[in-house]
Amino acid sequence: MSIQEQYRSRAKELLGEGSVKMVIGYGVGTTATRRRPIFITSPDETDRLVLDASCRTNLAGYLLREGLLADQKSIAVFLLPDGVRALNILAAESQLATAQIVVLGFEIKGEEVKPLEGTAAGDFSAIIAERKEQRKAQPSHEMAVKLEEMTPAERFAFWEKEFSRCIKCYACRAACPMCWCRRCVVDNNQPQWVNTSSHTLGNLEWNLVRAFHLAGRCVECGNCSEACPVNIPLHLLNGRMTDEVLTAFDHYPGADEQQEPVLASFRKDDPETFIL
Amino acid sequence: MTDTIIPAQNNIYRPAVMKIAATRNEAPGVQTLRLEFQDPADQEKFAAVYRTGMFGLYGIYGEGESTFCVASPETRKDYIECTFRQSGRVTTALASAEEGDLITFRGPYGNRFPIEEFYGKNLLFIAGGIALPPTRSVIWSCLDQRDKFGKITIVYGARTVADLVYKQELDEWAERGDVELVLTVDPGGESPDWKHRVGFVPTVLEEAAPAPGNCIAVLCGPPIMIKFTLASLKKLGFEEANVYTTLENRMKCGVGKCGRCNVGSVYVCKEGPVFTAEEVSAMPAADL
Amino acid sequence: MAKIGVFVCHCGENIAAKVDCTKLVAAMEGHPGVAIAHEYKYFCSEPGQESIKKAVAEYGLTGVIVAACSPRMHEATFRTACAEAGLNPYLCEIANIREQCSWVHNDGEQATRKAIEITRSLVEKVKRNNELQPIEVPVTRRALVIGGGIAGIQAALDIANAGGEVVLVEREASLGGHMAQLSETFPTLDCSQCIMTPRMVEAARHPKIRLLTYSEIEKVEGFIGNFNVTVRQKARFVDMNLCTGCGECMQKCPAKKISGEFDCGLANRTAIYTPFAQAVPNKPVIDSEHCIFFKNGKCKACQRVCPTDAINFEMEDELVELEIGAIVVATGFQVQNTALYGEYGYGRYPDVLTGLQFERLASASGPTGGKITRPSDGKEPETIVFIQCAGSRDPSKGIAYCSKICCMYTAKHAMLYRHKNHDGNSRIFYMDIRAAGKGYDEFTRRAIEEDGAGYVRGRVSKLWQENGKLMVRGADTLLGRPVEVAADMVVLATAMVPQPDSKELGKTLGIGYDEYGFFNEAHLKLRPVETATAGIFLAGACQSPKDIPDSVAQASACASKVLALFSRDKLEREPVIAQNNEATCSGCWGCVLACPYNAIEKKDLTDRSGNLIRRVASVNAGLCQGCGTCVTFCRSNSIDLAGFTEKQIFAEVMGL
Amino acid sequence: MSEPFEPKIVAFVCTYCTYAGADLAGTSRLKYPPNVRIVRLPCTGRISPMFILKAFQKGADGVLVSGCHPGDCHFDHGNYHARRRWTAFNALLQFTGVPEERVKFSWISAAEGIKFAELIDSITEEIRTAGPFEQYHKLIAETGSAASV
Amino acid sequence: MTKILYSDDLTTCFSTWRKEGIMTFGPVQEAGNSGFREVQDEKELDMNLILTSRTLKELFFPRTEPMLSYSIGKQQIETSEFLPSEKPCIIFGARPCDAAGMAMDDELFNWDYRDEYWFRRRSRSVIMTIACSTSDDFCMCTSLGLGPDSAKGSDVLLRPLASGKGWLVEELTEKGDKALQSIASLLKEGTEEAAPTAEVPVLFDLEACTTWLADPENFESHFWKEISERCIGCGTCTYLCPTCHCFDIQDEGDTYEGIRRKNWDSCSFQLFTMHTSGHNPRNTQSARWRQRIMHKFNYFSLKFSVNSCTGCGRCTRECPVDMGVRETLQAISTLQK
Repeated sequence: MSIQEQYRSRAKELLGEGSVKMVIGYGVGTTATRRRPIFITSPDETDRLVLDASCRTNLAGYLLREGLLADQKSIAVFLLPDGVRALNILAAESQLATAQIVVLGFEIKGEEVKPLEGTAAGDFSAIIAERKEQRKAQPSHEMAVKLEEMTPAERFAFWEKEFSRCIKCYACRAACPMCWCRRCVVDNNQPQWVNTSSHTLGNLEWNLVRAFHLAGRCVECGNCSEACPVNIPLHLLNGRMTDEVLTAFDHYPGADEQQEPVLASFRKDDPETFIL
Repeated sequence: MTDTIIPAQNNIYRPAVMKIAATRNEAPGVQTLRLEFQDPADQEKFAAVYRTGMFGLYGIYGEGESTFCVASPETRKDYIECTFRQSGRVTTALASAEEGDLITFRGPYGNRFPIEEFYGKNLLFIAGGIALPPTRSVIWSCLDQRDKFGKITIVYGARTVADLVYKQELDEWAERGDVELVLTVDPGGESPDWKHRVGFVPTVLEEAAPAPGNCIAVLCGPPIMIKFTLASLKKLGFEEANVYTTLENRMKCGVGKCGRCNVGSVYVCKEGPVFTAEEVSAMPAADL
Repeated sequence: MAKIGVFVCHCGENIAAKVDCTKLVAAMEGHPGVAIAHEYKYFCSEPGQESIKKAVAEYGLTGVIVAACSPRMHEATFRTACAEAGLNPYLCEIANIREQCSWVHNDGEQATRKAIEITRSLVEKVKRNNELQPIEVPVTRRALVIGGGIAGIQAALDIANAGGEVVLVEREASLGGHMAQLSETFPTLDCSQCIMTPRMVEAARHPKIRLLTYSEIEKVEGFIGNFNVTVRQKARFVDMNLCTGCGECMQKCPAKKISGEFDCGLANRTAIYTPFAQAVPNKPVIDSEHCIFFKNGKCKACQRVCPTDAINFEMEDELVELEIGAIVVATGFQVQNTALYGEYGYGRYPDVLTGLQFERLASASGPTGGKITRPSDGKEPETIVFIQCAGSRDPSKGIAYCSKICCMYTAKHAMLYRHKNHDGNSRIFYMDIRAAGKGYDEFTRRAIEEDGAGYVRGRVSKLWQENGKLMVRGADTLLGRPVEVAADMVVLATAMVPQPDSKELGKTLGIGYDEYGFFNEAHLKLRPVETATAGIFLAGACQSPKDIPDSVAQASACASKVLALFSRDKLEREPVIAQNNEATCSGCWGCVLACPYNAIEKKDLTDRSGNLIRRVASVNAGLCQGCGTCVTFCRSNSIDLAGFTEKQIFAEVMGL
Repeated sequence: MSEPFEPKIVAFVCTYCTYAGADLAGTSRLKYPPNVRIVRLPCTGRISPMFILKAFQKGADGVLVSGCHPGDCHFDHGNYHARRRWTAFNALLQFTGVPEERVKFSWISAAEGIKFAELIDSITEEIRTAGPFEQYHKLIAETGSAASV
Repeated sequence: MTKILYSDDLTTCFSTWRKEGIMTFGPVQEAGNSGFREVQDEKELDMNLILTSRTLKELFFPRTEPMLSYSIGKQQIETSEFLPSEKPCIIFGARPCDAAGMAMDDELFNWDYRDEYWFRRRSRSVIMTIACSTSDDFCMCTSLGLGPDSAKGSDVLLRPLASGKGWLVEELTEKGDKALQSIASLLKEGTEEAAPTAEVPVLFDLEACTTWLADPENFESHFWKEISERCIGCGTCTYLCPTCHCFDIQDEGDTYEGIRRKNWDSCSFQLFTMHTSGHNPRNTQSARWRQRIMHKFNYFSLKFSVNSCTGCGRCTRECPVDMGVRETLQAISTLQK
């Protein structure tokens, strides 16, 4: 049985026995390689589910749809390991209870899709721990290396150009499973900390604040870069933040659902080389 | 490539500057400002255009603009009065403005109450809470030419006695003799010396039972009150076509461009804010 | 727009000499929202304050800026003045144009420009200030006094005698502190123990005082009127209820050669011991570090002889939780480690002593019964050299301050020596004689004139042993020639230093301390016994070197502060606290985690029928101290800090 | 000849340590350049990264953020939280090309008037040497023009 | 006999215009993203794009635009205006769908009260559109009653030559004609054939859709929730739409002076219609998606007798969750049958 079939029947089973009220997964999209999120509530519809190497979107954010989890019923969701990490953070930040979530975990290696053992968020701790080590060992993004080698003025110029394209559609925010604030800081107009206009200054402010707010929370799922209609390399910013919290505080975002937010906790011996 | 700055004669986004001639606290968080144009040309333009029911965008540079009705009547056009509740960024700034300060004004925009069509008819004004200002504009427009109308009844209610706005004018109307004023507060909102009604507006209205014949009703209030009061009016025999109300949607431009205020195909800023209940019924209820 | 009044203070010449105040006033007058701008020589003076009050009323001001000295000086003064004029005090802000402007810049023009910008940005801030109402909190009428020396005992007794409850915590096994070690005290030469011991007993027996000896402060939480203090009562291994203080155990204890702390190493003690004969409580403790049982698992001699079975080797430290309204810190001092002065040979030569050791020698209750003899051979010294400022006033050794008491006690030592040994010679090397105090100068004079104290103005450069004598070489700077004295004993007037762990205690209490570890008072002149943390007061040498009269005076001052606090049912606290916007809060609890005071609680939002809608953060106004750490964490800007709101700071920065 | 460049520096400091340290510099009559404007906050924990960005928007050439030494925070651990935030935000600023000399962080206690004065001296000099923060100033200037026809 | 502009002459063509003080604009690709901006010469242009990622509307309705500047003094307010100059502009290489969008938005911005900012930019600009000879999976102009060579909104239409060496030139408006006069010498007469236009399949029955949408019964249909369930409410579709014109007015600056700006806004955003009271007429994502579709295919045409969708396909092409006008109208079109 193909992995897609396995997961379809799994979903059918879950819906059929009533253990979940909905399965959030992937369906066919407008073109052959496009996948779109779908919401299945009946066991008869599970054959609409698709699982292949094009299923890359992190679906965790849909779990926070207003009222979706309010009835305490369970929901199954297709998640890559990064998605499970996102789920852990959502739980750690009290946005949901993992007990309500059935994880249909999978990973993509090259073009191959592999199933992941487990159903609860906590079942994936081994693979997440493994990912943490991989992340530590992982060489920086090629562009990030180039950036680090530049002079500050060159780096500034690079980002100035990238940010100058930002149209402030906030697709990055909308696509991000971690952007669930009831009111985003940019929507607070008393005071208006972040300039809402999409001039480069306002864009710089927005993108810095977003990256900062994601420091230690970004699971690097790629939703934002993917959503950005003007191709700003947001993953570089978020990746840099992840590097920092990993090296400075040994914090791997979403390691487990008890993890304390890195910026709301501290150690007395945190490094501080830059402080005069 | 910077654009050169060329002043335009008709830049619709350029506001006029107005001076606050007086401020008045109406109720907790509710204030009235009396404004005077600084440039006589602006005053002239306003006087030429303004009719009761129209609204304006009141602004403070650095904070923005906020939309509310012109609460003074078309019969008194040498100033503008506006009444607002402090809630967002602009109204907070406006609320902290003092007499003598300058603010900005764009407008007047929108449609109006067809007051000529009310000539010879009885008038029933019904308002709730902070929605008295638009009604008040019509009330004064009519009282300033009192002989053109029949019986005038005003039913006004607020949550508590403190929340009643234009308290001085309420006294004035009560004393005039040619207006029937029914005041009410929600149960629990009365003060020990409250001598008027206690109860919700629709109930009080039904008890007052104004006759629907040859009568125009002007109804302003929060959506929930409008809903129940309309039902009461229907019960009393009023036809929707004879009931006028105003919609208070969010606006930014005020001139039909920015895309915020429409309910269905109706742009409230251009086709409103004054509508008959009949027109409102035709709008998609879900978008109201 | 607001109606702000700007009041520019000249501070005499302090500000006006550098900042062109008239220009500053003119700049402010032209600023939107500023109704009036005035200048005056001293706004903090009575007429100055009156003029502010008058302006508030006359112009209907909605905010006040006083451009003057640091808000740490006079913010309270001006806020009170505003309040008296009917303006909410929190609508008044201070622009610091003295400490941070006129005093630190040379160029008048630049200083003026800076003063304008500072003032302008605060005008923008104050426009967004809100009226705040003080927060009322209840007061627990129980004081904690830390330290059972003379200062602590005095404070405890004063408070208790006025009816307040006191918990007196002493880390040693007995009350007494340093004063109990002294022989006779200057300038009256009354016996220290004779005046000290009765006070110790009084404190121990006082019905309002709970005594916790052999105890240390473990944790302090809460705030003025409402502290929660945890005290660690160290295991004494002697049951205080059973022990009668008969002393049998001390007789039998085989570990006898432990250097006694009380006698500064001049005598030994046992492992089970009371620090001194008049100890209060007069019940022993077991020093587990030296006890043979604790070292080898065998002995228990004390347990065998104890007639009341009071010895308990199983005893463990106990944590005592206390609810406290005010804290008096009276932790005293230590004598500086003399190793710092290798040239004086302390430790190398047994007859080089510290002043405190000399006190023990001279004390009737001391190891020699008050006879002044050399530790090395028990002989009476014929010549004693006293070296003053051994450590003090020597920045090169890290202590720049004067230890204040050494001049007096050295004079006293010379006197006591002569009283006990009429032929004795004393030579005192000194820098200056500092004898300011009632009867002090007369006292030193007497030492010189009547008791033959030989003062040599100069420093000692070298000290060595030769033919059984301690050779002291120094300079007589008055005569301008070197001096060499052959002495039998040398006494060092070592510096008074803070307790070695004072900084840790400072952190536990949340009070400031200086570079040495002496605790910081709120204001050296005007609030000398308060700390910057409300409800915590300082008495005695923990704040700076002090003699007994000063320590006692300060202790009584603390007591009066505490009693003033206890005279009220409720306290008013600064309303600078966090507030949460429940509408925008997502309940992520980052603030809960970040709050140092556990002041943020989780609150259920329910609909009309009581169903849970969601949970949001809610600030406990009693616990919040107003640091604002939560505000910065809050990504959605839901939590804000009254007095330093996001709007205020935004305006302040954008107004720069 | 044009006027020599005088940098604009904004300092965000906690009231208990660095503000008091700055006061001490004043009472000790130490001298330092008049380029710094101090914004007083209760604690470093209250200092948000947004403050830094807004200071730059107001044309600051440099920003100083300073508070109590670790362990000395009047509010117990506000500065430990602040330190983590700064670590992250500082990394972000550097990654986006805000030069290291433009944003400085320090611990200055109430007793360190001298350190305060010396630090202001040295950062003023450093920024004076680096010159105005032209790259940021350009972004500010651009807000006054439309990126279009 | 038709006029031909050869690619080889473009350099001269641009330099001629610029010498005359005309600003030249065209499609440019940068960092994998494309849009229109001012170019000094034709070499900066990317003529191979089927369609730029961002639309032509940015040139007339910038995503952020200073409208007024103000300075506040004591008892005085000074206002000055930023208004586009009258310096002529030529936009070379627009696509028919984008150009058509400008014509649609003319209706709105000139409706009753004229928006000077839009109007001035439009008045001074000449749009030279290149007909499409290729299309991609998302193009759907033909479904909207337009096509790869529609002239709507253009001042000049250029049809690519079959040889690929230039374009057949058709002037459509007086403005267009004027722009061509200055390069008259470069326009060669010839008989070369134009390349065939792209074949863009018709995906839905527009009339069936508008009929369904016009029926008030369908306003509260379940359809809306189902079709938009995965919508994440980002503004991508609206910001990349050539006709979406919603905007916000924001003041920015410090305490003393600042700029009042017109910024793009989107009906997809929850806060777009939120009253300060907290009441929100379009409180759900499905209501907002319905608004967008209704506005394009019902409200706009009721007001201006034209739909406001050009079939450029960007909404579908760029949607992070694969939604778009195309899916919705295809679904409605199926419902109708």
